[in-house]
Amino acid sequence: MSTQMQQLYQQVILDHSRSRIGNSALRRDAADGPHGYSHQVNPTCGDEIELETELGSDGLIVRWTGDGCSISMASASVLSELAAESTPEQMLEIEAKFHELMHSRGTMEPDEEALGDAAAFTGVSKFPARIKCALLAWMAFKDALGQAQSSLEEK
Amino acid sequence: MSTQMQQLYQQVILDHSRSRIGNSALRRDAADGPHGYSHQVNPTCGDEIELETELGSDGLIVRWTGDGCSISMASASVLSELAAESTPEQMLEIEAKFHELMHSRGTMEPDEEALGDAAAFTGVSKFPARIKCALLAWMAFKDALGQAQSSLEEK
Amino acid sequence: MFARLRNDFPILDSRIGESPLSYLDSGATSQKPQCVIDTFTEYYSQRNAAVHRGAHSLAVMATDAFEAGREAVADLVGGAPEQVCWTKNATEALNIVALGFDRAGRGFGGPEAGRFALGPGDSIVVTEMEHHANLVPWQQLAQATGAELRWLPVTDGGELDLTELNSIVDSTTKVLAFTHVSNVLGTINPVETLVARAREVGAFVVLDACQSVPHMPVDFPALDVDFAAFSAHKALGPTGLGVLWGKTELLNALPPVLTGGSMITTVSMEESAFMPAPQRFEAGTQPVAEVAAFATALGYLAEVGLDNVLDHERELVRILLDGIAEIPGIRVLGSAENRIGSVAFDVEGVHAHDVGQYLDSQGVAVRVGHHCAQPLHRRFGVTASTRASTYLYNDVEDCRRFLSALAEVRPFFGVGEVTA
Amino acid sequence: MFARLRNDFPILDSRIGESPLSYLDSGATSQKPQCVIDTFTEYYSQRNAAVHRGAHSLAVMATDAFEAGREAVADLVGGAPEQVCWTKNATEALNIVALGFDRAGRGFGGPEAGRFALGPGDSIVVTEMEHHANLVPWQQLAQATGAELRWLPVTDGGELDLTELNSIVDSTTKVLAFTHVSNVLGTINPVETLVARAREVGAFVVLDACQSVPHMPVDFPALDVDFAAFSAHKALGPTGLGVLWGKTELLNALPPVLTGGSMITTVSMEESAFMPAPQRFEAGTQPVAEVAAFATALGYLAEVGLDNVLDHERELVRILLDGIAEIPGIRVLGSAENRIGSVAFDVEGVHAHDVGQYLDSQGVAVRVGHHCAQPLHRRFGVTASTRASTYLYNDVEDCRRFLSALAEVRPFFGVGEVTA
Ligand SMILES: Cc1ncc(COP(=O)(O)O)c(C=O)c1O
Ligand SMILES: Cc1ncc(COP(=O)(O)O)c(C=O)c1O
Repeated sequence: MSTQMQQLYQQVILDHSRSRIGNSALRRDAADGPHGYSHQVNPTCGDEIELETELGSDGLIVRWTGDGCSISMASASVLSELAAESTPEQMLEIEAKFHELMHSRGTMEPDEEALGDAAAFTGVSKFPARIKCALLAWMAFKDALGQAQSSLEEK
Repeated sequence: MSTQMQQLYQQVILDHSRSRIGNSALRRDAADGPHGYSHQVNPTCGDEIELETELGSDGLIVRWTGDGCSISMASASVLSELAAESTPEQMLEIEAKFHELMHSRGTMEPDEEALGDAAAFTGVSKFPARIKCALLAWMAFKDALGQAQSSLEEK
Repeated sequence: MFARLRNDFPILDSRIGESPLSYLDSGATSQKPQCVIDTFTEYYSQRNAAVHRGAHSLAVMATDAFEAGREAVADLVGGAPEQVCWTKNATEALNIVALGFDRAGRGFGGPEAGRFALGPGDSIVVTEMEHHANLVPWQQLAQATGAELRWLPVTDGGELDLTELNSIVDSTTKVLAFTHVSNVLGTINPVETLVARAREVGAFVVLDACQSVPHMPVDFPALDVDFAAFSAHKALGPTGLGVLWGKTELLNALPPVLTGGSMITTVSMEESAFMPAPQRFEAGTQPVAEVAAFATALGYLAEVGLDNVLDHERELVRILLDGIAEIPGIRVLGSAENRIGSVAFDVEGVHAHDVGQYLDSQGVAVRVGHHCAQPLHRRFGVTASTRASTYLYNDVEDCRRFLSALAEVRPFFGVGEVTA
Repeated sequence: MFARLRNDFPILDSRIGESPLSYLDSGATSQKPQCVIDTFTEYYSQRNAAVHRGAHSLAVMATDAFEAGREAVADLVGGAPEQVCWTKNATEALNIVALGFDRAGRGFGGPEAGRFALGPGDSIVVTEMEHHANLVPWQQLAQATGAELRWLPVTDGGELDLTELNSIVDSTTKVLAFTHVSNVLGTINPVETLVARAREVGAFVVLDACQSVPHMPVDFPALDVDFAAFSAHKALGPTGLGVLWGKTELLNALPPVLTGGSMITTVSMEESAFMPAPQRFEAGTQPVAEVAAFATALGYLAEVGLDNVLDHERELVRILLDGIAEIPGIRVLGSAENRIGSVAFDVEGVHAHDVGQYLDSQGVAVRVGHHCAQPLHRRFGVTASTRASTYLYNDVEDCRRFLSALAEVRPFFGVGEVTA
């Protein structure tokens, strides 16, 4: 087994791809707080994710459902875990760091403190065809969060 | 000067391209006998010819106007000369022979007796880009003659 | 014979990491023999010029190569050279037909083109196993004209379900467009039955021959289709070249979509007149080097013999199917007997992307995803599958390496019983 | 520097009969340096695969090459890589814009695309010096929509006549489409003036950059055009590849014309959704090897420097014009000072076809005919002309050989005074 494969499929990733934190029915307009929704598709493979963010009274909540490879599912799970511990602003910072890491083609050291389990995706950046998989949930998150925040402002 | 060039531009051809037998105003519906008309264009270069055939009481008459290279103009001239001495049936035979000669890529001996001055175009068959030039008037002739003959039948 | 052929394909000597390459992705695009590669060098070093527009010697040589390509295609699939129109790929060819029908209904092409006009009350029939290239253009045509889009469903066994053929293809049907061979399932469809029904109702038949022409003997006039499309790159030829084949009379009546230089007879500022086929569909500078290279590819294919290619692939696909049957947790999509050497499958518990990644780490190149056939995947209840597709240069060793790598996939991802 | 470059082009060592080749037909298509030819060999021997659709290593390498090509184009003409859409040639690129406008007016692309809709009362403006590729598609659009087609005339000197610019391009004008450089006259048009007028009336600007991009520095964002098109084959690149460049927002709003695989996000049997640019315009398998080769060509061009290319061609065209002026009975079409190295002319008493044939017998390759610009030829009272067009690999010797052969043309055909 090549070490590249082991770097790509870190145990953390395989675990998250099975446990799938945040993977639960969406509430859409039944949500309690200001919320946003995004549907993202990876046209290459048809993988998709539906993700919603809610600015709950206890903080940020992420719910998602989706169908995709271990990388994309694990990424959504890690994202949901991080969201539960972070403010929207912190999440946007993490998103930016994660985005940069994914496009580094394996040349960057991950900021493990900020990224938490998301640092395990460092190996993905060496597989250009898989970067989209890792970013799919994050794209949905950024989009949905933007909506939640603007619906908050409107109120 | 290459011999191929001399074969292409036989003196007969250069002479015909200047004397232009049959090159005269078309009469169209003012023609006396059954007649046909054809307009042919070589899209490659924009060369064109308008040609009419009339089944006159003294025999076949060809009139044409056109704008084109020495090969196409000489070909129309030779055609007109032959038409004046031939029946429609003979001309169709000559046309078939000429067509075959043009597509022979220089591998055929011309039937000089049947083709007359048209035999001088043998060299053209070695220049694929010029075959259309040599055939333009003949295509128009075939088309126009067909019309003249069917208008004769209708009468 | 086939053992020797492999040496003609330089890329097959590549290594992927530490593993030799087993290329099982010819359904997406084929590899090229050295002679095809050499044609590019030869063409650009000796006879490159713009075709059909020049009297100079290079232009004549280029034009000869270009027109010889049409003859090579006509030799392969039947018909006359003028029935062969060059496109950039099969997708363009299919679009030219669908968009030509659209234009015909808007008055382009005059009364001659009237036969292609569609409107509300008319129907267009495709199948549920179409590649997007032979589906989306027809959706667009339906949207543009108000015609209804219908489709023939697919059975669990991955064949066309023809039980309702006579009610789906009925007197309203103007076009029946379907694939000769499924690019996912490998199923060879019964062209004769479908054409016969189309003839009964007077519908035009458009055949997507992308997966048939490279892999089996095909004769368009014998199949009596009206239009057909395929791509050079799947048949040992280069990228950037496709073929639209059609009946001469229909091609000459179909309004062109792309217009410009080299397809006109006369142009004034106000209007233009178009040449007959094939030129009317070949606006602008054509892929001339590609045509020359494709002619070489077709010569190579003809020498091998398409019947031999089909036999060879059928041997390989037997090995693949038998081998896969022994690996737990793999579901093959479709089970048609009449097929080419292509197999798509779902690995229980492991997403196709991950399957493909693992196989790649073992040097085995397969395709993963929906293979541009989302509706068909939906039909089988998956969003993506893994496809192994063979060609004349594959051998038993490729199959063996694929099978042993595939057996390791579920263990690697920790699903199912661990096999060793 | 330019003396050395010539050796990079293997075809230039050819002999035509007994004569060495002087290739003066780069306006039609350019020759290719060895490095571009080698890219085909390298691509097909090492990294050929279908792009964007596979996880395997070859597919990743192919995708990298494909996307790097966009970057090379963006480096050359400005803008971001996503503004570069691959087409089969410039003609397709121009058609995609014109046909996209047509579809926009029929409800395709939704409200976003409404800005492109045309109808009766609107006008489309072109010029009298357009190549058919930038004329016929607009005629078709006018016919389809009921919009009026207008054109800017050409002066005796071969420049755009802008005296009526403000009345020809007026508040009804939705599109102003014109060529950056005339492929017949070599004239470089005043893009700034035309764009400024288009901006005043709110018209979209479509630039045919076929003859500018290969021969001079061009910066589309600086010129502020909305869409631009050019072909790889005229810029040292391969056949079978063109570029549609556009402003991102406009590209994303323009409805695609060719539909199928790899340009969709989701497809059901009933409907499909399309990707943003550039993919929305890239249906089906793309000319990937061609893109790789074009990237090499652009690297080569960048190294030479487009400003140097322009200077070099201007030196050569001076020699051509001065030399032609000394030969009796030759009328040059157009006399613009601001030009590239291309000259078209009429030989009194000898048809262009015959001129070209004679020059070819002396090893000099030129183009004869209407050069896909019939209206412009009509403007100058001829149906055909002979064109000598230079590129970076031409030298003074080519010019000299051309001139001495040209001087023999009228004597050979027995017209005019016999010169020796
Ligand atoms: C000014 C101009 N526009 C458009 C074209 C068409 O380019 P292509 O034939 O590569 O599509 C050409 C070249 O033929 C040209 O010179
Ligand atoms: C059945 C089928 N139809 C159409 C296509 C489209 O071919 P291309 O992408 O070469 O246009 C393909 C291949 O991708 C195919 O397999």
